[in-house]
Amino acid sequence: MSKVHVQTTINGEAVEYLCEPQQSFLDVLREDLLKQGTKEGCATGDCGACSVLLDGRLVCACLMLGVEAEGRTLTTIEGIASDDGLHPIQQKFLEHAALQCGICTPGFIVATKALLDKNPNPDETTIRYWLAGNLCRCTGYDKIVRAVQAAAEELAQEA
Amino acid sequence: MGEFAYVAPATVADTVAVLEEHASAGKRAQVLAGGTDLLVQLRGSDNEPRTIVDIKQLDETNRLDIGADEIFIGAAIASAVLYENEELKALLPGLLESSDLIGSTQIQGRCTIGGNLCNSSPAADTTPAIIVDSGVCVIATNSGTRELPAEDFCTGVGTNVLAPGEFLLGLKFPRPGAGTSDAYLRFIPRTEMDIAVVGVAVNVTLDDTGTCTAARVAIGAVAPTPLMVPAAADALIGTQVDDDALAAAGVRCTEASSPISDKRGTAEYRRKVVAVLCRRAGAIARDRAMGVS
Amino acid sequence: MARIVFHDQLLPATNGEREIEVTVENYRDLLVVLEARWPGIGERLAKSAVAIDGQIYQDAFLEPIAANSEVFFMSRIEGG
Amino acid sequence: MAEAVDYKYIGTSPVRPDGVDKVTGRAQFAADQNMPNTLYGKILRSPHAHANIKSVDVSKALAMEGVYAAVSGADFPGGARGKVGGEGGGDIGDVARNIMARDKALYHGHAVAAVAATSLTIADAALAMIDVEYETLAPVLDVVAAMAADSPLLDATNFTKNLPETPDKPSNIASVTVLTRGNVDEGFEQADVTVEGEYHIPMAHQGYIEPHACTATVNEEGKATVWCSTQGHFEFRSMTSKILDWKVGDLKFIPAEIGGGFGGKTTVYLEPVAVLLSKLAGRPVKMMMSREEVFRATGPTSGSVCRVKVGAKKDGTITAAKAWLAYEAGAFAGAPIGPGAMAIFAPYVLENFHVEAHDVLVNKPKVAAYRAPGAPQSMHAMEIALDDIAREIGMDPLDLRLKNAASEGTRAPYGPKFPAIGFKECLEAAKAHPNYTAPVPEGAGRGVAAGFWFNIGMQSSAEVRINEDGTVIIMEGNPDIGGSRASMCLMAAETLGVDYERVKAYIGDTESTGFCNVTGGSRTTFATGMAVVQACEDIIAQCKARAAATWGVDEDQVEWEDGQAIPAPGVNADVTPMSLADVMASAHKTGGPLLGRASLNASGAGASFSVNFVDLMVDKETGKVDVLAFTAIQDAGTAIHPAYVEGQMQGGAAQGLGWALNEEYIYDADGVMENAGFLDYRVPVASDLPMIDCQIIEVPNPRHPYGVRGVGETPIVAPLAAAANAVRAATGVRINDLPLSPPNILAAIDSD
Repeated sequence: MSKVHVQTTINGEAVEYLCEPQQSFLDVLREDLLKQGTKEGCATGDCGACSVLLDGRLVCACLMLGVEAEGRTLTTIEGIASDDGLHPIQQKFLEHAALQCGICTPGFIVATKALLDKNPNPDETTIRYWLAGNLCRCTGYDKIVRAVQAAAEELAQEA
Repeated sequence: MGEFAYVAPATVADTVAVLEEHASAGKRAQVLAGGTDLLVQLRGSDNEPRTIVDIKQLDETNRLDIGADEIFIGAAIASAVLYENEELKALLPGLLESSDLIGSTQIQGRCTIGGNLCNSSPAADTTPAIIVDSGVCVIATNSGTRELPAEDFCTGVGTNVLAPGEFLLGLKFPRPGAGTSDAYLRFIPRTEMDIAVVGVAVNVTLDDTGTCTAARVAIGAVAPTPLMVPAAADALIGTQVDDDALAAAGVRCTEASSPISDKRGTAEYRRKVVAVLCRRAGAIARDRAMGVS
Repeated sequence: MARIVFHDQLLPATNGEREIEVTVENYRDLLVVLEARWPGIGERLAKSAVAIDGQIYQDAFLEPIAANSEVFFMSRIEGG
Repeated sequence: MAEAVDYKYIGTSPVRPDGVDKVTGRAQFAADQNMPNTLYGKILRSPHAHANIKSVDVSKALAMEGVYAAVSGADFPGGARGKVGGEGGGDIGDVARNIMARDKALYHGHAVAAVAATSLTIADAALAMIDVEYETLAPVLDVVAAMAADSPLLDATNFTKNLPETPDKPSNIASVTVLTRGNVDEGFEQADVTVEGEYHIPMAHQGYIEPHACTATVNEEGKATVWCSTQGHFEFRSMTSKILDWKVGDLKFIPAEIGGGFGGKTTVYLEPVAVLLSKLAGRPVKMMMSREEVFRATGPTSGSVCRVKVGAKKDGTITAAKAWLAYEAGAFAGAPIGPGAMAIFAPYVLENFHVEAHDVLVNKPKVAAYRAPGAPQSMHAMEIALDDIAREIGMDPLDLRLKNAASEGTRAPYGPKFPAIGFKECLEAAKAHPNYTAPVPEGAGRGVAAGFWFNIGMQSSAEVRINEDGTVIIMEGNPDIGGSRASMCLMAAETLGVDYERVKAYIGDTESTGFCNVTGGSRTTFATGMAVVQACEDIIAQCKARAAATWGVDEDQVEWEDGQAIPAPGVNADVTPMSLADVMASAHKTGGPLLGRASLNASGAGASFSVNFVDLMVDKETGKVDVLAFTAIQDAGTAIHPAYVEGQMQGGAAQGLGWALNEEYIYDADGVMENAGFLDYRVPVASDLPMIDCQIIEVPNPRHPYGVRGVGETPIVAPLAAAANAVRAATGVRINDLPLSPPNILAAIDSD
């Protein structure tokens, strides 16, 4: 099978790879590029564990072909923390015990980043609907919502 | 059995050529827009090799025009992009709501109303709204384009009028005038993330006295295709779109529906709820047309 | 004497006796006594949990059984 | 009842030790394991719910380019029947046949063959080349119909166990459990009111977000290393050894971070297959289930039919209760009927009762544990019956439960008397809770229910090592699903008297730490926590001895206080207290490194009770339910890390509500699950739920050094009936069956 050559940017770094035409970007990320912070929970766009930012917009890596990354800019969970340390969203998830098993956490953090980039001061309902595509089976979402609220406050103070 | 391939033609003509070439060679080709249905299919039972033809590189499929008389929405524009367009949201609130109901935030970042229509699911959220907003499908063909009212597009569960070699460029809508507005409501068991169990879109035009002079009603997930219900529209026209008229329109929707029982709901349930949603959506469309928010 | 109570599933093995009284030092000795009385019952008891004076043991062995102890055999409990 | 104690670290909620890796994507879950040269393993699954397997031919798959191994049932040892060790107690022969069918496919999705290939694409293609000849049989899908004498049989060698007389005909009923006390007929005669009902609950899945995955590598010496997602790697090793007939010592299991389990990762599915494929291929083999496979072929919890009759006097005293339970086991025996039967009446003082429970084979996946296995189904029935009684006699539902509540000394339905328990405390807290005293919102309904779980102890080991600088390493063997490392560190910090930040907890593999039973049964913080505390006490004893040697005094003249060895009161020694760091500084002179250890089979797990109440709004035209408010009250014994205790309560509430409202396995007539994905298996999403208010009650468990009871399972029990009771209150219509999905609610309203 002929593979396709792709040049893209992931977390600010130029990345090249060969992928099968029908391969999902999630498979490429995880199995070929070994950027495994992005998780697979369903591979059908129903759980949000593979949330990434495509040109700044929140998408599921499982619903995007590897070839579609050509010329685009992607951010994964590995690109959220900076050289200065954890992003405030990550810090608040820790402080608020907003994770239990942790498998959905990277997806939630990426989705939260997209939310707060767009809407720095979301109310609870907005947070819950924005994150409705991210399934968490451990927490009942309570502590996640609180962590997002706290992160929004923190970011507002920093700004 | 062939192999998978991916192409992203630069022009409409090239796209049509690729599609026709495959059709004439008996090889499978499939158009990729947002991919939110296609990738699920690849992952599931329909994983046969094919050529994936990406239409996102085309100018035409990315064109969004809000003209004095006409609105054009390219087939590759993601729902989230549409929803961020405040002008469009004010003009076609029901359509935009329907596109904002598809899947999650993540899915809205990719999915398109064109793809939603072409996937031709009976439960597609945007299709009833496209229909009531008098959407016209602009279809690229080997001889240019052809146009078709959206209500005539779907022919069955997962099937539509697109001939081999054709693809949807975008959708045209008449720009709604004063006194015209739309609404779409769907029923799902959760608050998000579900496929519509029932969907109803209503578009009404009211005159200065609040009397309905024109109406379109379409229902989803209650028949093999999204369905226009002229009888429901007739029940609204000439009325103040009051509770009685809405109830009558709801009954017409129930009568027009021929739902199945499946994992998402029973036929009986769908017949009842389509009437409820018709009433509720009709009231919203009425209030919007009257400028009541 | 300690009071020993068998759950219904054990009744076929105890000839229908639901409750007996014995004097033993600990659970291990109890098993010896019961096996002598009803040969083969030990295998069934190994699949049961046991409560000695209110404490549930999945795998009792040397737990003491006092003169006034209550011993209940019960279904094993699993968990998520 | 133990006194409430002021602790320094216990009861605080610091950041978990493994947290940073989990918020940055660094944490290694099972599917994140990578080795050079790895093949991908995939499983071919039965397209029939019930079929004889006439033949399986993998030769064409094996001949394909890029395919390195292919196996079917015939490649596995016959497998002696016998009990699975540890928790659960199923039959290992059944586990072996569940992970790879032999002569019969017993559910749609049952594994029949597997391949290992160089890519996922090739592996998929290879599966399509495997020839399986089936002879299809009528599927048995309904639990009650399955019990009928004329039902088709899943297993013609199954004779119902535990009947007074050995039956002469085989049946689909694997076993029967009976619990009785007093005389129910007389009890019902004393009753002023009786309520009766039949309650149906469909099969439901744990729905952990991480699909099962593992990587196995077998070297030329025949030794295997397996990375996997498991709640108990020691038990996975044991099962794999029995299924493959390998020596335990030839198998090393390394637990990856685990992305949720809730009981569903207490048994093997992939691991023995991966080991066998790797041995045959001579290369590492990685296997990852798809979400669809998780739904079709792992262990959900039993669907059930429960018939319950309860009688009470006008003053609320329950005089008799009777229950008949039938639980789906799935394809192999082992529905949680014992716990279901023992739990149903456990919260109440009851002189006359009779429970008969049936473990029934049906052509559905073999059930696995799911949070308080067996209790939610039966207690749903009882807690609805109590709600109906409360309404009939005009009593507040909390008062009715208080009137009958079990407390210390009450004889539990399963025999023993309860030690100190906190049920009454939970009920009193509920009555006083501002969410309960607040009026029910206009148009909404409020439902109340109680929950209960036994909790278990079992075997645990722990080591505590002190580094040269006095920092502390805990090594134990229970995969951390919900923050247990933090709890271990808190208990160690408290015991040793050192800062939480100076303690780190690690989960060892099967070769680097002592045996631990599964993370399950709410046992980890209780039992493994107990081992950690004992290992810390071992360290303290050693430190005292070292200090005594250093100071030239007797060991009993040294005490341990605030993380230091100090002279006992009255001991006249002019010495400097010795911290862990000080002891370590001279350890080379006083006996070498400090290593504390403990191993135990913990008993004394404390029963945990809960009370939940929920406010729901029902759209009477569509049957849709909105959850307005949820309050969970539970006795945790002692909350070691309160934020994670709340997390357990909130997560259990969400799972319970999901099961109550929309989650269900939907089957077609052929036994094919129609909703094997998160799109139509509808777990709650963030916008479905409100904040979940928690109140932790602390009635310490006297049998744990810090009073821990275990909290993980009880929370899922009460929401089912609480939701049903709220729907009753909101609509006036009693719906006995779950889920309370819109079509079901609307049908009930319209037929009322």
